[in-house]
Amino acid sequence: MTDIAFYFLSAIAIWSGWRVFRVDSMIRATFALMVSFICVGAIALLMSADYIGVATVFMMAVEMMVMGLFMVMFMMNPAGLNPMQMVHQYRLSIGAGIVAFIGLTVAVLTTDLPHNPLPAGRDTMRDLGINLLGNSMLIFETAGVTLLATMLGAVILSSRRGRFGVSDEGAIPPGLHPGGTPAGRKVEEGGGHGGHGGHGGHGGHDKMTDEKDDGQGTGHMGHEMADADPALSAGHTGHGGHTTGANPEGADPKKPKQEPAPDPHEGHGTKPKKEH
Amino acid sequence: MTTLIAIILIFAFSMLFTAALRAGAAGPSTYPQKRPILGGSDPETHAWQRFHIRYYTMTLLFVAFEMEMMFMYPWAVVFVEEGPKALAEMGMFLVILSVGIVYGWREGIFRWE
Amino acid sequence: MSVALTLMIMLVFMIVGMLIAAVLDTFFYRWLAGRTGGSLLTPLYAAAAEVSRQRISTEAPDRMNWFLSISGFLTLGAIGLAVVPLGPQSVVIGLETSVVLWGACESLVVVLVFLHGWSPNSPLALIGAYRYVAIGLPIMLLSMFVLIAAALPAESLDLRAIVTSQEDLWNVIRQPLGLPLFILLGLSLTLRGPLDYADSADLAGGTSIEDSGANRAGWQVARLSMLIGFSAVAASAFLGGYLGPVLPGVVWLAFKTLTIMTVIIALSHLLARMPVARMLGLIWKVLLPIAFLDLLLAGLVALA
Amino acid sequence: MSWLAKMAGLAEVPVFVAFGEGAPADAASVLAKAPGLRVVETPRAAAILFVVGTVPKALLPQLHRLHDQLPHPRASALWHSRNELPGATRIEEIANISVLLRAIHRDLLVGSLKSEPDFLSDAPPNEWRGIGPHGQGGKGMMGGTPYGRPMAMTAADLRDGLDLDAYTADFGPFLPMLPAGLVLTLTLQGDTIQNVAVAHPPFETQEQRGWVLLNLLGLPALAERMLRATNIGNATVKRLIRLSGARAAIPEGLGRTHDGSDVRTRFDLLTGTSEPIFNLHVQQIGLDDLLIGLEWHEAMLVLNSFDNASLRAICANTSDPEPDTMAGGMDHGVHAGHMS
Repeated sequence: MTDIAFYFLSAIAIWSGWRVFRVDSMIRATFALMVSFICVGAIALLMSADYIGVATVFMMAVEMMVMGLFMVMFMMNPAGLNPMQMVHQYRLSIGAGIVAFIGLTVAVLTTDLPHNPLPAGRDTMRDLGINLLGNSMLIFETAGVTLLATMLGAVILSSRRGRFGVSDEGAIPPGLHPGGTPAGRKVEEGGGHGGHGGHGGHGGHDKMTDEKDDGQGTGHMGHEMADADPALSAGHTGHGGHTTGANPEGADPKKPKQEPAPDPHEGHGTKPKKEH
Repeated sequence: MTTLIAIILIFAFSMLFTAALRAGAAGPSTYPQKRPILGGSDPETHAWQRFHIRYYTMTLLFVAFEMEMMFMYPWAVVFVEEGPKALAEMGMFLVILSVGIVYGWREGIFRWE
Repeated sequence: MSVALTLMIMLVFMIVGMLIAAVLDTFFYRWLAGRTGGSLLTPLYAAAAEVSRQRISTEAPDRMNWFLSISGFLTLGAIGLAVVPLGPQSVVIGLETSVVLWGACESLVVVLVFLHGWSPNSPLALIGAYRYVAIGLPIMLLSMFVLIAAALPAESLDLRAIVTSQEDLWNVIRQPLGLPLFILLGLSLTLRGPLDYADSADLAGGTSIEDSGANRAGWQVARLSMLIGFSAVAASAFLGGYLGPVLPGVVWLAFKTLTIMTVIIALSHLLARMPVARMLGLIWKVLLPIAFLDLLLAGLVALA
Repeated sequence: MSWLAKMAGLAEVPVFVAFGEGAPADAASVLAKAPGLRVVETPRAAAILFVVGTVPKALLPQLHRLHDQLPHPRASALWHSRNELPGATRIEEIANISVLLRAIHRDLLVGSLKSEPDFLSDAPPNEWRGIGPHGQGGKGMMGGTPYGRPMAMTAADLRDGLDLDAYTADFGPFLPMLPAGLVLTLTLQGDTIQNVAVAHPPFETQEQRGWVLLNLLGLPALAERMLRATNIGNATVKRLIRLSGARAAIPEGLGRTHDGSDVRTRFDLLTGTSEPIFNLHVQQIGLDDLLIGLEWHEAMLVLNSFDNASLRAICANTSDPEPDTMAGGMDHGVHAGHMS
């Protein structure tokens, strides 16, 4: 019975994990991943790791929710109304997938896994708590400091009103002497829109005029991802940014040419699905 | 195991119920019916968009805080047993994290940016 | 008692509870609005009328998630009730960590309400969905703090143990800040009154603006199920659940659930809702420190 | 399924009200008092479209679209209206409203009255079937008209400068939270208003809209009580409003005009909880000054805090959007985005 449940849950976990890369909608991808995690949590329940299992569901629901918010916020075509290819660098990713699979399989098969079944009715929660307050106390408190650092980092990187003023203007580095001109590069004119000043090559802020054009006109995506939240882009494993203006069709000749920017996400773009 | 079975049963029952509600009056929707509600006006574009959330910094702070809460559950179980030591330790932990909240407050992340 | 029997009792509890909740809601609304006459069974009739109307889909909706959001919300309310012990030996989900499981349900509610607003591809529904997340996420912290505080004297995260730990004194007296904070969460989970940021009037119905026919009926039923599930959990964590003299445990639980439910319904009609940015600030700057205080007091009381 | 129809027939009739010009000032209160009716906030929940007053010619396409958004079985009714709607029942007397609408609802449910067909033809807004490589009408990532409509495109935001999608659409004239007749062309990023233009001003009416504010603050029961009360400063209503904390829920300084009044003070006035202590004057202020930079809920509160004459003056003051609206928007944002 437990075996059946295990295989059933594993199958759903793998299937929904695969769906993450096949669906077009960011929201579906996000929550497919959540379903996958929920199944893993349920498997942990089967293994009498109650707390780990339920906590996985708890955490993943929240985290996928937040990830979904950011995915929709920064991804082109977030609802997948036009089908697209979630996987980029196709050959490389297949290769990487195979290598990772073989590596993990070998690791699992060759490791001498400990075998000490828990006596029934053992209160694992209590053990965990005692450990947190005993041997692992330093780890526990270090985690607190690490989380604090995470919070501060997230706030500093993504909040508009930062220590150096509003980030639109605050992106300017301070002068070498008090009140002096900003050190380093020149500031763009009309910096009121700025905030992505450091990422050069995003022409055409007069986009209001071509808002209704058919083309995509969305070459800024990668920049914003970097601007607003580098911390999170790490969470978007795999489908990070977009190429700038890599659309073969629908490019409007009237539009200011988008220069490909030297951008950390370049080459990671989600491309329109190939025509069959 | 019983937990899993119970949850799956409840979920299946809910799905059946929701599907059964739909069994009644059917009929496909026409295009004029499908138009999203804007009080009679016709939207130009789809509503799905790169939705500009105004509280994104808050969500990041929240995720970090949530992570911390996960440590508190096992702590609660042994609290009475360990006594003042547990109180002191968790107090320290919470104070460290409160610094994060106060910092966020100072930076104004609880506002609609 | 066997699990199957408990499951049956739970089902009856849920259905009767939903009916009573709907009637209570109608009654309270009418009383406050000064309206007289009319049957109190109106919500039942309204559901019948709703089911016999057409279910309209929008232009390019996410049909699967629309369906799942409704049935999932219903499920979560039912799971809330399932973790609640109906008597000393009878509970459907008897998990060592049932408080954490309920926490997982809370977080999934945010996901599902979001999906409900996302799926129809309609602007006002979308705004409701995103706005709900802004409040739905941080308000969960309050619930985690007060439930952890309730778990302290029980030395367990099992709702059964939390109920038995209240034999001498209910948590509502021992931890006076807990229940009010938890009820705020209930208002948010059931999308009601001052914390209804999803389905509110300024968005002409918010996430449910596009729901017609079966979808509308289903969503309302799901909201009611969450009201029952939440009230039962609150009654167990703070009012001693099934504990009580003479009468059988289930009856006591029903009474206490009804009490919590009445409070929530009354508050939802009586308290005004503030713009979302203000509420966000209020949660982080005022309510969260109060939750800290609740935990601290609970800790000191438990050690004393 | 006859028992279902029988039960459904006992239900309150869900009515969606579309206000036109010349609607009686007390129409909302009449409908609130009519037994067996329930005014709903979205046409999706309604069985009957109830047109009060005459919808002017310019807004007839909107009325037709609204009509078609109701689920079957549906019907429509006209009151104080010179509009022509095929199949609509014309109601002459107040006393008849409830009786007639309930009869229509029952007949619809048992099938003795045929549901009204669509006014508009069953065609997508843009042809999409079979167009493009995947047959959904789109091309590339963002191009084309997938499933009939194009996607929203990016524009700079006035608050934090992110270039995310701006959603521009007309809102109204039949949204319950907007004053009757008002059609706003809003540009939204997320739930924040980036730009506003008046596509159609509100109708002239003597209606008192204090109850709308209560409804927007999440107090529908109090709103109904206010509609039922004979005089605006009813003591019980006043006490309940004070108890609800409605005044404190409104952020201070929201929607402040030159005369120093804000939504709070105007709310007091509309709900009769204070005497008029200031003279409302709204020269030189437009909707763009008031709304740009506000979150949706706040914007709705501001919009409904004015009496009809002031709102019409404000709409007249609203400048037409110019091509460089974004630059203008930045300035407005400075004094509108004051909230904490």
